Amino acid sequence: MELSKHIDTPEAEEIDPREVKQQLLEKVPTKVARKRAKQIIVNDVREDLDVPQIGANARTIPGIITQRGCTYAGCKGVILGPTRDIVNITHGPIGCGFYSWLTRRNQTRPPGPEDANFMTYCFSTDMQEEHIVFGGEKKLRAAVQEAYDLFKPKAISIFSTCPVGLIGDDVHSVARDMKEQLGINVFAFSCEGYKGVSQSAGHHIANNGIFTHVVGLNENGKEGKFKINLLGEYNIGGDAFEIDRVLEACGITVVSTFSGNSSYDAFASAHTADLNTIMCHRSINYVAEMMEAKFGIPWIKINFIGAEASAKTLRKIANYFEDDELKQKVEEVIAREMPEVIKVRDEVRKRCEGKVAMLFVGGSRAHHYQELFREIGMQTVSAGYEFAHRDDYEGRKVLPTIKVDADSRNIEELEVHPDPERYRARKTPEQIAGLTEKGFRFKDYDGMMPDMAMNTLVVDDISQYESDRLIDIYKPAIFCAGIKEKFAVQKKGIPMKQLHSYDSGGPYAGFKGAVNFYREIDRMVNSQVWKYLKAPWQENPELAAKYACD
Amino acid sequence: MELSKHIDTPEAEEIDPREVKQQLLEKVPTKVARKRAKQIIVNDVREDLDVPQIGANARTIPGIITQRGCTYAGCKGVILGPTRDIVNITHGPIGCGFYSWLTRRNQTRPPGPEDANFMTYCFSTDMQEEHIVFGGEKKLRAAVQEAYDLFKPKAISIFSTCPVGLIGDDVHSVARDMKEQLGINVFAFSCEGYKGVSQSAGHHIANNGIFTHVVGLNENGKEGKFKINLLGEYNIGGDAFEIDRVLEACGITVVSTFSGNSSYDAFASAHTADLNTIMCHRSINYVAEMMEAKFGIPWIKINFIGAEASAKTLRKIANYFEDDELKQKVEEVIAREMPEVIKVRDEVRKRCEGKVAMLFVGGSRAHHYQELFREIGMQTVSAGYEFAHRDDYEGRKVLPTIKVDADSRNIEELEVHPDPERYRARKTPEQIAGLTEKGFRFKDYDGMMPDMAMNTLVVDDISQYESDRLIDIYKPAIFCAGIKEKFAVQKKGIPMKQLHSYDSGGPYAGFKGAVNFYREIDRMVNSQVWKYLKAPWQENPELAAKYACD
Amino acid sequence: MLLRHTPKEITERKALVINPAKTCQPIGAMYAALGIHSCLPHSHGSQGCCAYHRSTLTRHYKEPVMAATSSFTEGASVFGGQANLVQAIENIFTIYEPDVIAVHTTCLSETIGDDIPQIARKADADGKIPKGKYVIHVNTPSYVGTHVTGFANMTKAMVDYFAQTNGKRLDQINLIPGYVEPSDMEEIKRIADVMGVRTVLFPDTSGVLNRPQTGKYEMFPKGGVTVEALRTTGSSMATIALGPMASGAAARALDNKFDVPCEILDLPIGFKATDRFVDTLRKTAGINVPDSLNVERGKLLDIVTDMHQYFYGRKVALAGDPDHLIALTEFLVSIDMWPTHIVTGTLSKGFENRIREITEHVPHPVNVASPGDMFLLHQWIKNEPVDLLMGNTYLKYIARDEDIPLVRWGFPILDRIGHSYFPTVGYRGGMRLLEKILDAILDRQDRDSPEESFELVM
Amino acid sequence: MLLRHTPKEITERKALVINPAKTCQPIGAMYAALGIHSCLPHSHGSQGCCAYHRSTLTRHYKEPVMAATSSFTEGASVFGGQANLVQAIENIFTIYEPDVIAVHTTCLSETIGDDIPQIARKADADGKIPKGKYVIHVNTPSYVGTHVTGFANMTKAMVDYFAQTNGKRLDQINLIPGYVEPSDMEEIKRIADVMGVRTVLFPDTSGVLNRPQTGKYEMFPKGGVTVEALRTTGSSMATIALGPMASGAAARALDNKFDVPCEILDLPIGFKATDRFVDTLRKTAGINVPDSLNVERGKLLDIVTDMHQYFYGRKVALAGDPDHLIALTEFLVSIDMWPTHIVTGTLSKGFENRIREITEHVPHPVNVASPGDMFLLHQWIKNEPVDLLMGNTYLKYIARDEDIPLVRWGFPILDRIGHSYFPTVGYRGGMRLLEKILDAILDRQDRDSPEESFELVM
Repeated sequence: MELSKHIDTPEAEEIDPREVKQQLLEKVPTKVARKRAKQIIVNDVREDLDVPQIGANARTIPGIITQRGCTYAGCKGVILGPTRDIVNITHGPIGCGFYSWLTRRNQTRPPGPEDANFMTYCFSTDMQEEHIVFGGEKKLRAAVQEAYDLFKPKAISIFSTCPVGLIGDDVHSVARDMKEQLGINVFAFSCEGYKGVSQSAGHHIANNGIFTHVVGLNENGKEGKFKINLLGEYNIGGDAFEIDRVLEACGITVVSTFSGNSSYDAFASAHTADLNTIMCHRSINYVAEMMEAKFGIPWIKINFIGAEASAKTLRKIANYFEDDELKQKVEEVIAREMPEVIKVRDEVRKRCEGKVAMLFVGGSRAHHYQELFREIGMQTVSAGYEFAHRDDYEGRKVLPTIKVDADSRNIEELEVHPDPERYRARKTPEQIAGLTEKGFRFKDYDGMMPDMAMNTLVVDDISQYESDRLIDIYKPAIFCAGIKEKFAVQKKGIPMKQLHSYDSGGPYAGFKGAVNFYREIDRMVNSQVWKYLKAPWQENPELAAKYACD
Repeated sequence: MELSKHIDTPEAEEIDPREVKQQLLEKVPTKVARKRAKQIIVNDVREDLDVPQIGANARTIPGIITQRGCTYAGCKGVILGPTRDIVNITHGPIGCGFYSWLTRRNQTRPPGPEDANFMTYCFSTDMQEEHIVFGGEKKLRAAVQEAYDLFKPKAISIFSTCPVGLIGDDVHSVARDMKEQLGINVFAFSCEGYKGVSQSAGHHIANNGIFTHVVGLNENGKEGKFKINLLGEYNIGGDAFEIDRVLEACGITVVSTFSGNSSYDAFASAHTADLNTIMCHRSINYVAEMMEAKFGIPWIKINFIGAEASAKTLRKIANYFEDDELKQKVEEVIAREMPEVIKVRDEVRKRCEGKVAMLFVGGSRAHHYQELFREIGMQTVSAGYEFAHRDDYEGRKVLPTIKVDADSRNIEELEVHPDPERYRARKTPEQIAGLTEKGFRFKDYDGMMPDMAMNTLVVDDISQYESDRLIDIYKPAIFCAGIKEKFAVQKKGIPMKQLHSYDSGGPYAGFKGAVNFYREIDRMVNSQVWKYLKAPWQENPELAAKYACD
Repeated sequence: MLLRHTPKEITERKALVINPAKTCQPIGAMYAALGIHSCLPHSHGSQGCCAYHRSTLTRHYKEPVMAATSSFTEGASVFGGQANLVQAIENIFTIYEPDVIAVHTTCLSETIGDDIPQIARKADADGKIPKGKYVIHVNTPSYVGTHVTGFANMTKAMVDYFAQTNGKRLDQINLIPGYVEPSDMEEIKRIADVMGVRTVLFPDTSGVLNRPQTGKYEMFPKGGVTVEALRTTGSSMATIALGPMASGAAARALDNKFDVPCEILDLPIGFKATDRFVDTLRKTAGINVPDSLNVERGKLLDIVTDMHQYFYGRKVALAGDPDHLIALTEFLVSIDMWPTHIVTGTLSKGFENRIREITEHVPHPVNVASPGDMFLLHQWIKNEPVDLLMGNTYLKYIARDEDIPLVRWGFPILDRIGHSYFPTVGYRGGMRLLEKILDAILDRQDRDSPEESFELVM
Repeated sequence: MLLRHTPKEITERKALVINPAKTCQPIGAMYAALGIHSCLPHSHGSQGCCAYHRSTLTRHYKEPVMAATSSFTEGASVFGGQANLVQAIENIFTIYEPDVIAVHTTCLSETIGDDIPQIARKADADGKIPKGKYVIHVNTPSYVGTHVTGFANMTKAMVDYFAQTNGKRLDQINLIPGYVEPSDMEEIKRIADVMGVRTVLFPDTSGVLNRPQTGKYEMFPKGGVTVEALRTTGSSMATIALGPMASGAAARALDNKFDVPCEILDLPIGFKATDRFVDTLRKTAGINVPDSLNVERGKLLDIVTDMHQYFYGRKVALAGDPDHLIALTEFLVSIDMWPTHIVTGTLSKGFENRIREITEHVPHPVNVASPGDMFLLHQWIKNEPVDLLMGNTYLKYIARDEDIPLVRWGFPILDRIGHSYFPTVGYRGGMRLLEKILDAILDRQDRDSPEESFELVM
């Protein structure tokens, strides 16, 4: 893999990223340019994987066409969206509920046909003007009651949209009252869209809520010898199914997944796991921190995107448990899965080697998917996150140096103490020291930039204008982002892969997922259809009229 | 029913059919006019149901656009078409086989999923020029062999198309040889398209063939107390299924049906029945005659088109068997079926009473369906057959007076003698006399004309031009004919019902069939869609431009 | 089952909407604004609104959908969004260079009460609006009305901001197409062209949201009604507005401000409504209907009479917007189909009465709800099954659970293409609708018929 | 199973054709003749041929199809059909009053060797052919070639009988559309119109076999190429023939007799073949391609790039006529679909090679048969299943037995409407084809996907 870490396509090499940066900034107003300059960084990996500081988790400038969504989207859409047995009621005008209805391709598989699955439903209080004027709490109570009467769910949750905060509806007291009244768990999220600077704030609010209201309520979690939680995996296109398949084959038990294909009871029993593994560092690392503080569960960063990464991840988990049988089982599984992966990878690599990719998406995928591209010989010349923070770019070592700005300050940080009864350190300090000695790393995330080639261009919260210019300059073989970017990119004749929804594809995690992704990228970058965009008379417009007309 | 026997719609009454006849003839060349004059008759029913003589079963005049098809169509398409377990091979160029492939809506229901059903297949020798020049027998033999090797059918039949007769392929000797060689029944039909003057000749050739090659080969026919054959019922749209349902309910056993939903074995055991009942007099009465001569099975004319007619038919069969239990069962069935019929009939009649119909189709339906129209109060002002003979118009009593012309002479008449072993008169002369005394009628068919109102117009082998004129003159509420006529009629804004294929409808036989037909006609003649054919600006073209343009 | 928790028994709901048959105002305003040439819609609120609207429109049209946002933060929500909007205006005109910025508000900015015109004046005063460029606005609080209202309001804003007159009447007619597909707007223009009538059609998303793949991306493509054309609408001889809810407001505004008389008609879906449109155009312009239109009409009627047996008596459940449902219901009734359950999430007075009129002779009870939701529609269907569903993609969950064929129609259609290229308005559109309906019905018959009645000819 | 006797194991057949993928010459001649204005096709043979051809064409078009017959009897078959034809000519001109009678022969009259020109001369001599009326003919023995041959021959007869020249070249181009739908002929004309090229298109069944329902029946409707127009074809500057098999003969005849140079192209199905048609038209007429056509093209390619993941690698089985199959196969390959089994009943030399060329890069073996039948196609499918079937209505039996979606295309289509109104040629036609293909594929996915992967957005 090392080899492919620097770009060897001449075209790309001839491009000076510093110049590119200038070009991205020259047209925009000075104030904007000054701000954007901090978020557009030419990558430069020094020893100890030091990289330049990047501006991240900062406000998007008004009028700049951004990829970003809002806090509600991060809370209700991303984190709670995949929960199938909680009735998620949006408190607000109809739109927010409508737009977050089934649009994310989180897959879920209830145990049986009788079991709860509310993901196909959209629940809203559909606030009208009178509620804005006179308050919406009454309607919210009634809505919760109606939801209960109709569905008798295990739990009901409430999501605040922009106006709710402004008019001062106390959604939490409504939740408390209804919880008491109905005897089921009811909890609310103050995830108004205007909070924070991106979805990221919503993830935080959502995870705090789940941790506060659900985690720890169920002592009868899944049993197993090697029990882990899978954090930050949302089962887009079935990723979590593939990961479960692989872990199960290794004899590792997933007590709960946050929150792909999740269930309320699994959330509630998360504290019974012995290890927290983090897929998407951005959206959930703080939950792992809190679980360690409260229940004594250590956490590690893992990555199932990429076959090599998946293998590495399995070994890492096995090493954590320090169990030879498990280590051997893991090797068996890897040995069983890799041949097919290698077969397809090498075949596809023949056709993709040296092609150039760009990734601007999410809070971890812009990083993880570089791995998959690398496996088929494709270079990432430019990448960036939509809503990540500095530690996701530069690594956790910069955490102490991140200053909390006004926007972040408003997102509640929970203070967590060890649980008097249930705190149980899964590893003694000695064990931890021992493991660390062997090079095992806890709470490790070095970020995206150290993992990227020199002189690649890292752009945080990229704008439509910037991506448009980047494509003109680099002419990548493929561009990865979200639905809003897809067709503008493709209109330029560049295939565009969605890495939020995976378009219609997936799973891409694990071993089978890697194979799917290789094939998908092969289809996209090697399809003939892109050659036909110009008509013959546009290619050769000369007019050799064969026969003169009188 | 009597009442509705004369037309009481003023419009229709004001029209003088003699004048209409003149109008139909005035434009056509004299020679044609002279010929057609004999086939266009103003109905005039005298005592003893005497009616004027009509020209029928005569050649169609070249260049006149006719409804008629050919002898091959009558033989392969109509009679053998509905046979599911015989592999019917068309010997000729590809067209004839292709056009007669699945286009007639004969329904068939093999006993089980494993049982033979070749109706969905088209088999042809696909003659090429070399076969026309050097003869096609060799290819025909090979085709029969290939069909046998692939399908191992009970029987294979061969149909001659026009060129076959001309080039002198001896299909019958091929059939004989292959029969011997393969040890299954193989027989051929000399049903070249140019024979006779219409499909009718083909029916005759087909039925002669079945009688000669199949009937009598199987002594193990269906058992039952009251055993009949149903002749001239082709199960279009499932008619035979409904008839079977009704007969079964009465305890009457159908040994064989010619040839709707038929099977080879049933044909072969037809001679074990005790009564032949004839639906379509035209296409098959001679088979009944032959079966009586050879096996001693009497025959009667029946009609299941129309609820009243169906009831009458059941009673007639019961009377034939002179069995009180059967008579009682029949009355029970009628009593059970009629209420629903009457309910729908009366409801529909409200909307259809007095409307006018025209029927030009087939060899019996133009007659039978008048009954159904009558039941909902609709008058038939003009009707005619496509390929029937004088007896179908004027009644069997004219049979002795019909002279056989050149075209008919070429259609073989079988000479039939009592079967030495198997002839068994089902009724003694005394019994027959006794029944006749009670008014029971054998071999009875009075024809269509005596059953039609005075001054209605009867047109044999109607031409496109004539029907076009008739519609302009009578403006009927509905016109019934075949697919070739359908859209020309509808383009005139008149709903058109196919009475060959039933369009997409049926069954129309028996009691449930009557209900279907009432509803279908109600839909057609009372639909609003016919009112919208003209646009508003065509209705009122005046231009009251609201605002002047500068 | 995908909607396994939907009970057959119907209980009253006062507070909870489940599976809405509507969405909020701003998306309608954004869609309408995309129908102005070289216009960048701008969402004055938090980022999410803009992101959601762009995503939904993109999934429906499979086209670039560009729009900007004021990116409200908590601060802005407290102190007001003036600074955000002024900065946005500067950035947009500097970086994206549209001719027009069309601002619509959100529940957020409406709740805090931002005064857009005042902010726009401020931006202008600060020199943030280049010469010959425009900032227009409309108030679209998400808690009032629905996406249809937003479309209507933005369309009216085009009149409020641009329409003028010098008193002299121009030989042209204003056409307001309603909240329909780009292909429909194209077809409405084509019909007027065929009739030789000069028209200004607005908004006009054709060429914007059904653009070609050329290997070249244009931020502002050729399509859309130009500001110049909008200016002349005050001088047109008349306005024909299609769809009272979506187009009525703009038409009335032109009447009130410039005495441009208006005819407000149903959407031209089906031959009856199309007849009224064509006849009104004919009378208004004082011209004759060319034969080619009669031929189109006749072809539509030919399908109706040829295939009537397949339409007759089929029960249909519909979900959509009032303008669409009224026209479609009339169409279905006119070919002897039986609309049975009809739901719109949009509150529309007169809607139910209009539907009752149209379905007066349908020989069975008809369920109508305005506003209602798809949860209710599903419950109705469980109580009275239908042969066909017509409505947006969200109906596919009902279609699969109840095994009923679905004809996709309306907004949004997220899982099939064609709607943005092939119209369902006009006579040709009617032909397309009938083909879709027949395909759905006949495919089902082919699937379900016993082998003996599997039909070759249909 | 509907085709329960079809074995998976394939055995050689030398003599027996089962479930043909073709029919006989005369029907093609009749269809072509209907493309002449005020022409009554006449079948010189026994009644059945005419009845069968009219029935089949009627079921396909759901339109009146008028044609006359010589109504041979046994006598005529022995002594020849002269008397019949002469009488027919008299009756037809007297009663139906067409401008042209287009006689085609049958296996019967060919076997007995009737000499049509001689008979026509006789009729003329006897004064049975009014001034200014025409009797044209073509020999179409059913035992030679197929329906495609018949179409080609009758089209050539139009040249043989009517084409003239006074040496002076006219500023127009002959367009021979091939054995396609009326809607396709209309679309081909429209494309030429849009390009501003004056053309004579023949035959032209548009307006004849897709006529409006007006409540008025016309024996000879407005449509069809006029005799006057056909006369000028000898003076045109060039001929563009679409579909070598169906249109080549007429084009070459014009070249041979009048030195009208010709370009013989594939049917314009899909963007590549349409590009060649448009580019040839451009070069031949020496004009520029208007942007509106580039936009149509770009819309087609937009569907291709937007939905590529649903096309890629889908295996397709095709049955049809050589001209159609060549163009469709190229189209499918160009969007990365994988034609797998291809059958035509029509013998066409070069066909297999052409298909092999086109499918060269399809990564799996391709079965091709010319001539072959649908029985063989079905056996191939049993051995190598496919995702999609494309062909005429008779494929529905295979589709149901094997549970494979079917896109109806070609001739005859007896159980769906739309084909006669909406073209599948040109860029727009390509869009329609892709929509049909996507509907088939996505409907199947919606039907078969497990609940957890039932997709809202596709």
